[in-house]
Amino acid sequence: MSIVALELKSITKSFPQRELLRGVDLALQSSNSYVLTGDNGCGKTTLMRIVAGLEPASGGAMRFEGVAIDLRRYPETLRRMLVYVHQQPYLFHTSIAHNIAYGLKMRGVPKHQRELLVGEAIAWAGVGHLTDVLPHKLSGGEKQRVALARAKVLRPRLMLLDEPTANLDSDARRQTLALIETLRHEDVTVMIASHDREIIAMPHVERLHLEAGRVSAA
Amino acid sequence: MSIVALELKSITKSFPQRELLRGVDLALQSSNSYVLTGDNGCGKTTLMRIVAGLEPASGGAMRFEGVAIDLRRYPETLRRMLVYVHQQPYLFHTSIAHNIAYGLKMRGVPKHQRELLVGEAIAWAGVGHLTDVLPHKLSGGEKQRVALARAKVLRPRLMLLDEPTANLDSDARRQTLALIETLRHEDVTVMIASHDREIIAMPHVERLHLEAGRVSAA
Amino acid sequence: QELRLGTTYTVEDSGLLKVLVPAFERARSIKVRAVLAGTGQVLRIAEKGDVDVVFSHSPADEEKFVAAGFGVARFDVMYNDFVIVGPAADPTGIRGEKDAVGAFKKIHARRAKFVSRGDDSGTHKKEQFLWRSAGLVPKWPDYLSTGQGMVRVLLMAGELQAYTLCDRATFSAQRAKAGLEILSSGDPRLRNEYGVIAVNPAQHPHVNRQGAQAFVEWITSEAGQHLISNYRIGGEQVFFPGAKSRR
Amino acid sequence: MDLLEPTRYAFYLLFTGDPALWRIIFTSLYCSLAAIALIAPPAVALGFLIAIVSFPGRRALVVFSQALLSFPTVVVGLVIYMLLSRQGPLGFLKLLFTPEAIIIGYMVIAFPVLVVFTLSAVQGADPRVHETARSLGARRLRAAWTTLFEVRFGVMAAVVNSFGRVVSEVGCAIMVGGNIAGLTRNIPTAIALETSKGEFAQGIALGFVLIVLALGVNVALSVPQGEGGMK
Amino acid sequence: MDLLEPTRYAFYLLFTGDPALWRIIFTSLYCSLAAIALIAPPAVALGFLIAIVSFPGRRALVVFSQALLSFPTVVVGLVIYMLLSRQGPLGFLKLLFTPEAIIIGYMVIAFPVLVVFTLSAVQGADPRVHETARSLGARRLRAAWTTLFEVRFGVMAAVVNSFGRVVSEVGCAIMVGGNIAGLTRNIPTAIALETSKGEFAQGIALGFVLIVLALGVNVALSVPQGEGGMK
Ligand SMILES: Nc1ncnc2c1ncn2[C@@H]1O[C@H](COP(=O)(O)OP(=O)(O)OP(=O)(O)O)[C@@H](O)[C@H]1O
Ligand SMILES: Nc1ncnc2c1ncn2[C@@H]1O[C@H](COP(=O)(O)OP(=O)(O)OP(=O)(O)O)[C@@H](O)[C@H]1O
Ligand SMILES: [Mg+2]
Ligand SMILES: [Mg+2]
Repeated sequence: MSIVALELKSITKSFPQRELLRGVDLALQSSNSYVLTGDNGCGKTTLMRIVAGLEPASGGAMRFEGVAIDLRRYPETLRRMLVYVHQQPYLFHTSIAHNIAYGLKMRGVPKHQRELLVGEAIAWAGVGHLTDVLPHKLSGGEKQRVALARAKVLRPRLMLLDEPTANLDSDARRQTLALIETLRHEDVTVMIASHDREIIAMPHVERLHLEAGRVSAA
Repeated sequence: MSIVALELKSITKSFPQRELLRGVDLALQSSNSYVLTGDNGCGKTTLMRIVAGLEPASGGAMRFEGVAIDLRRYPETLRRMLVYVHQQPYLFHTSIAHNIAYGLKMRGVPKHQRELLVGEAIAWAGVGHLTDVLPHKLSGGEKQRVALARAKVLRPRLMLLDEPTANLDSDARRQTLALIETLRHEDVTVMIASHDREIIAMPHVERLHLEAGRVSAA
Repeated sequence: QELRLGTTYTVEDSGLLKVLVPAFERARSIKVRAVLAGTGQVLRIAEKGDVDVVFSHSPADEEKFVAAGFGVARFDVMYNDFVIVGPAADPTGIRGEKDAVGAFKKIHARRAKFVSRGDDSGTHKKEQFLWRSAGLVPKWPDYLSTGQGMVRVLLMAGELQAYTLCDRATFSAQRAKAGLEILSSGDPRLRNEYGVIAVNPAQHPHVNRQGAQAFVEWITSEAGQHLISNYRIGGEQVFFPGAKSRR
Repeated sequence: MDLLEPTRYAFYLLFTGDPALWRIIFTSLYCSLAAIALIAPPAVALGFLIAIVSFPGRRALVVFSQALLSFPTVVVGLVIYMLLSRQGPLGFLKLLFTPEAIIIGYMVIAFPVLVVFTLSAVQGADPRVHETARSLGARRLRAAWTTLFEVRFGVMAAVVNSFGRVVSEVGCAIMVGGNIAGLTRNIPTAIALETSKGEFAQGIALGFVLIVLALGVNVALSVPQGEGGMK
Repeated sequence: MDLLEPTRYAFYLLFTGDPALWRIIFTSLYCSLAAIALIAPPAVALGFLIAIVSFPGRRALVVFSQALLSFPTVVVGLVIYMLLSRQGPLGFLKLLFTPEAIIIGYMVIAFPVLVVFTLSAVQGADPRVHETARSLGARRLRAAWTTLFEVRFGVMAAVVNSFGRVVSEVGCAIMVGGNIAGLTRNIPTAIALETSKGEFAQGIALGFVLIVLALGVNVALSVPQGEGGMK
């Protein structure tokens, strides 16, 4: 029994000078993992940002778990159901723990539970020895790990990961692959934009290819 | 006849809370290519930034092409001989062409020659169709390509590339590998910090490994 | 060489300065730069030699200024008078009171609203003199010490429907706006004297001695005095020539 | 002219608790802090909105707000005076020549300052700040708060600047407050008075007192400003 | 009180080229623009330096500069007056009651404003800007210039703010300029004069004239400010 988590219908995006997305049709099955490939600048990031409600589409329709989403008035509830991790993540200039706790706080998770979850996430990201370092001092890979942990801890219905392994070392990359595997079993739908061959080659990960403004299964 | 381009002697870097580099010894032969590997946060970026004069070392000595460099009074002339490309490059909020021309202007390259070189570099980076897009609107991969082109056009004696392929698609990655190959023949020494297996596996690229604050050939 | 004339806002506000300065400039071919400031401030900058001649109305301070050697001599130029003004309703009943000190006593007795300049200006000095003459210390909640110029104090008094002491020229000019009436006037103690002083070249050799001398001579001369007595605000004469034959 | 003596005397009065001086200081602080506290929230919110929402005429609005920084405070005072005057439309409130009238004037003066500098701070912020907050589930208001917190250095500079503007201005305070001793006289209007009396040294001494106070307020405000914004 | 009539009259004088009014406007613009042009380069440079160089006491210096924003302009005027007075140490320059004296005062007033807001803008800049410039071979000065150009929105806000401060202030201009008709009378001191005469409507009309001028200056300044800083 496969439910459609996300459905996109002829999503377009154009700039004054060019048409980037020319009608993207897409259906992500619930609890499946997808990798979105395509050349630099083909529109992967843009597509994910549209889905996450961070950027307006020029046209098209979207349904999430069967419900039609008005892309011009992106519903607040949907924001709580999915999470987008930037290609170059931004960490708030506070502390690693505060960064990871942020989304939990927004969801009203009580303090003691939050602390537990944050502790686990910090350990997962392997930055336990850096808790008193200001987040913007972290190395590229460390930042990416923290951002991943910050998203993972929210257990959303849909995760949009933009090049999550770009700066990761081999350990962290392996761990991320494992995370994707785990999420599949935890009923989380995952879409990853990536150029990483290891991710593209993963079993149980369906490949979507974005080219000339359209998505095709590859 | 192999000349030493860069020599580091017991470079250290410590923060109040921890010691990151514990005595890095290193000798890069002129016109050779090196890849620096190591876990996230092991200090690759920090080491390259010290060499580029962007960050002070806590201790140690450096020689460039035989000349001792005072790391506390980093010489201006050296800045013109090497170039560092950030792990997450920054493009000035002007135009792609201005970004690529910047270093050339600093070196007093005359306008007509500059225009020629910039044109070539834009074509190399594959962003010819984006010349009227503001640089900060470019995609992650496009930014990285422009930053690479911006450095390449300067033909420095030493290039320090921090994860240059992290966001690149397969074409651009191939092109970058080709660039590294070309630079080797053009008498440019290259040091690359990378987790990219393709780069690590390149022939003619010597591998250096940074672990526990020290560098070893691997 | 231009002449720097230090004068108070009251002179400028009445519009008289705009008549006197061009006339003097034409008569003596001397360019005048009028520096405007509060009374105390004018004397202070004159003391430091930053103006050449002073035209103000605080006789006591002016005498002190000359006595201290900062000025050559003080000459009377003109006078008008102060009037005690207040709301038409006149809650303390001083209307028609000829004795200014008596009027002040009544105001004090009723603890009526009174707005004071409170800025050590000639007007304020006069007010203090009247309180002293009445043997009173003006200090009650509705006695407001404001530290502002005459017009603003008059308008404040209008806003608050309070009493105040005002020179006739300013009152004539602002009567409509203030919405107050003259309730007591005519006491000889209410006379408001304007004087002119050339800054002492012995103290400040750089001052424009000839210019200052010329101004003092001209304003106390027939021509200057004539201009003053012909000056009108709304058809009313507000300044009276007061130059005695120069000693 | 001797500055040392009056300055020493001013601080002597300060520390011996001279009630007249302390009353002046209190009025200065009360009016300026109350005005900033009241106007900062809406002004900062507006500056934030102008920075992140793009709409036609936005650029013109920004330039216009900047031009408002050149509006002389005495003119603000004049307009408010006319509104609060007995014959004015708000005369029935009987606010003229009260500290509350000064507060109203200060709010008007501080408003464009806060808007322009919040705008400028948010403008300079990384757009990912707001996006990250939204993407992690923050509602609009909360995301705005997070963004402002990230650029707190700039926002506090806006607050500090608006405080500096109002606490040192004299035109509006004297116009609507009336410089009444013991009620609406504050430090700048007291300085104006000393100046008009020719007591220049006294005026300067009061200026020093104001600077010391401002320093205190700025130190207090700089605690939340923190090192966070420092890179 | 009728505002329309005096305002219409003020603009009528403006367009019919009333020499007295234009003289006042000229003095306002000349003094404020000259002062900003002279003081902006060193002040911006200092703000930049404080932002990027870290040294002990830096934080205290920042807080102190911010406190200087609260310094009443009339006190600046008093101090400069005492320096330029014939008896003062600089009396021999004969600058008192000249437009040049006003320019000096304006420079002093604008200085901390420019420093604090340049500092705040540079502080908010991405540290990679400076690094990228240096790494591409820019010398210190050029890299500083590049950084300032990247945060031009903030730097221009600093300039615009300092212009707004000086062009609308009255305390210093009246103190060192003397409010001399045809020489040192500018728009705010003319407003002060009108106000002291009770001609409130005239004062407000002049305020509108000033706003229109400021708008012109800001539009001119906003051309280099550009959309670049807008995200
Ligand atoms: N305002 C604009 N006008 C024109 N083109 C724009 C504008 N903004 C963005 N673009 C272009 O649209 C494309 C957006 O690409 P996007 O970031 O979605 O690519 P991507 O597939 O994620 O690439 P990468 O693999 O490099 O991350 C880029 O080519 C960018 O230059
Ligand atoms: N002020 C500081 N105090 C303590 N630790 C710091 C400070 N600044 C940076 N660090 C730490 O020093 C390390 C710097 O690592 P660097 O950026 O050089 O790593 P890297 O090898 O480039 O990693 P990556 O592969 O992720 O890019 C990080 O672990 C970072 O958290
Ligand atoms: Mg992308
Ligand atoms: Mg790194």
